[in-house]
Amino acid sequence: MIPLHWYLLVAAGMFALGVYGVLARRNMVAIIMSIELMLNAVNINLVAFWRYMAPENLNGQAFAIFVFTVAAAEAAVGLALIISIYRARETVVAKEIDMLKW
Amino acid sequence: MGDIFTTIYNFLLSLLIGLGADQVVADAIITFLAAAVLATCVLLILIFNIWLERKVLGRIQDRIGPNRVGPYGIFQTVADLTKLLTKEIIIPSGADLVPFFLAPILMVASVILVWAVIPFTGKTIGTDVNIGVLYFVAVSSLGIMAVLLAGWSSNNKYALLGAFRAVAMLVSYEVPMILMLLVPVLLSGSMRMGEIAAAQSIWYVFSMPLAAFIFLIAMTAEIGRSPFDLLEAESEIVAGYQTEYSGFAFAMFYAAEWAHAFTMCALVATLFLGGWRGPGAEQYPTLGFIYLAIKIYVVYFFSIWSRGTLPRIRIDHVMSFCWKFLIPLALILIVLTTLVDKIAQILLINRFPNYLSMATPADMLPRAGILLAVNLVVGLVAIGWIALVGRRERRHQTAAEHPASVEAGMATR
Amino acid sequence: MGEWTFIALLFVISLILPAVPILAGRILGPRKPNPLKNSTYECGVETVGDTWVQFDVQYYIFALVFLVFDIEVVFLYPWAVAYGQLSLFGVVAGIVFIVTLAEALLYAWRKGALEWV
Amino acid sequence: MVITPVTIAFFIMAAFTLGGSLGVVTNRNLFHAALYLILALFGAAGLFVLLEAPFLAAVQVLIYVGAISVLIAITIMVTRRIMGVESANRQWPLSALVGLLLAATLGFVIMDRFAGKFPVAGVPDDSLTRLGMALVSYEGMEAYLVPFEVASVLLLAAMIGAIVVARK
Repeated sequence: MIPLHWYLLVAAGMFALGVYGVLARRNMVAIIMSIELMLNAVNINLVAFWRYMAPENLNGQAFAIFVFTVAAAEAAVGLALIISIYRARETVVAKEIDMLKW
Repeated sequence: MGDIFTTIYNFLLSLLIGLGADQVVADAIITFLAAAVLATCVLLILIFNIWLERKVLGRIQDRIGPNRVGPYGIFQTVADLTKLLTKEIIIPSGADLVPFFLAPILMVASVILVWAVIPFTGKTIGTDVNIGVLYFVAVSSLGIMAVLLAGWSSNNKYALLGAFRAVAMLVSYEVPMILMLLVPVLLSGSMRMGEIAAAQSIWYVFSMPLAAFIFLIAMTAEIGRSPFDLLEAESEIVAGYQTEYSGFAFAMFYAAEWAHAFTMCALVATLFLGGWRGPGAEQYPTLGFIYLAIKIYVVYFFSIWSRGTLPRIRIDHVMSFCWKFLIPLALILIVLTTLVDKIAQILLINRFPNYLSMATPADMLPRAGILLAVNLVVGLVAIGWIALVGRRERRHQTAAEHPASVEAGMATR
Repeated sequence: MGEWTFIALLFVISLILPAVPILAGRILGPRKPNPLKNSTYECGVETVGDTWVQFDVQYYIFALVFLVFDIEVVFLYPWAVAYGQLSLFGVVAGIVFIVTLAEALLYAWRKGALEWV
Repeated sequence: MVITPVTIAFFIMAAFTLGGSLGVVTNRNLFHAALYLILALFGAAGLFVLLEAPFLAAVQVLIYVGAISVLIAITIMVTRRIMGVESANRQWPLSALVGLLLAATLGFVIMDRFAGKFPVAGVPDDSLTRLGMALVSYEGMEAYLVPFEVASVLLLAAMIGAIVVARK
């Protein structure tokens, strides 16, 4: 069997990489992808804790499904915003969209 | 009474243990062999299927079909394969190599993987995972991925356009398909393919004919056959996402397409036509395998028939047919079925204590009757609705094109 | 877990199986590339412009509606599995869920977002 | 440590997940980054299978590989002029430092508190049925009726919002 901390370490690594991506990438699509990574790392944690701490309880799985839902909604709206901004300003570089209104 | 697969398994197991392997290793070897044989068979049967399809298509179109290579032209596919093997695999300039070759491979893999959950007999199934139906949906999304990869890595406008068009159509028709996959799950209370097949004392096509029909339409679109063969509408987008593929890389797309069609027919046979079930299949499981094969080929024949008969539909019609007709219809069907069935269950459970039981046809009869009634009502209303909408649209079109004819009373009817 | 061994093995095999003939085709087949042959196909004329033609947002809308229905189905499958044991209230709760998302479809329809351009 | 098929599978999936994540945040070609994202999410699905949550694994593949990656691909297409732009901004060394510090902190906490824990019990067979029941029940320990209906409203809102924003 695999000990719990292996899963947690993988999830932590994925989360840290996601944080780096959000901070370091210029392209907004790449930033959204990094956010997806972070949400997924959280999901791995949820499921790992569910399996190792309380498998007879459903809450871990149910929470994971709701995280999926929120992640999907976030991606849908976020990407739509990117498309909208691209059409208005011809750019997808996060740094160039800093005027709060146009 | 074991079936033929169990017999083979036991024979191999005793053989391997006789050779000195221990139980775990022998099991692992047999699992590997089974997977290899299954995957190979899925591809090998194509040689027959392609010949069959060309022969039937030929007859439908008043031709003879392949008749040169071997008796009745049965080795035509082998000859074609040999030819393709000697062709150059051209890599277009600017292509993205890894995705370019990953695409056909993934395409084939996404089809072969589905066969892991198809029950061949009452006892033999690759693996009866508890999420069987959802597994199929997940695996088929790999196919969509492959289309995107192919279109993107080819560095060709037509490939890219064709890929995105294909993806838009595939994802659209995936919605009614997964909604209708819900029906066998609802009725059998399980996502295991084995249990779904076993639960069909009365085939679901009889209790839910409309659901089976919607699934059949969505399936035809998913495998890209006419009337939904826009994925390869030569006149519009050259060869779609396959434009830049040649030689065996192309052959793999070709094989995947055919295997996909066959696999979907197997799925229809399992989910709606009772799979391996038939008279005597419980006692003699090997018989179940034969029943399954017959059912698959019946569905396959219908698929070929529609391909040989129906003309291609325009892309905007294809999309609005899906979103404005099939999906609302599927949603209404699910809502009404679940509601009526649950109310009937509450009202009738005293008179028919076996209302939910699936053991014998007699047990299933009251429920199947109610579901059939719901299906027929919904189906008739849907036909009336689409006829009405179609007539109104035709009148609009005629009015726009020939304003005078409307006044003269010459509009459509 | 044991049931997934088969799927893992099948996955590996189903990747190898098509990869081998493609590789064989690369090795056995002729290989005489020239710039004209390798240029991208455009009905016989020379390639014009960039491959990355501008795409319409319509594709995005279809994928978006698909995503929403995908998630709906994720919720509906456990509900369907439990359907036999549910009370009428449970069934109605599921139907309310479906109807809410049908509203989403209706909205897209009324806004003309489902029209192919 | 004993090497068993399960640990080998874990290492392969973990390699997919972490390697894919690294590709997402470092690759200059956005299309390749998206492919790495799919690889990472596929690896996570494999981890879910190893954690005996095959339902979540299927959902992961279905939603991410089947739908979100298509959305991302289309967005990249629509905003295509950015292909080949440098990927990192000027604060990337600082970001890397933050990421490393975060990883180190998390790793320390994990090794301190959760090292070497093993499952206390098996997964019940009927967990899917119970999940379905829980989604529509409003009392007891496992009552997710309100989140379930709110999820549908969230999806409705997200879709309307996205359509309005994207079509403007």
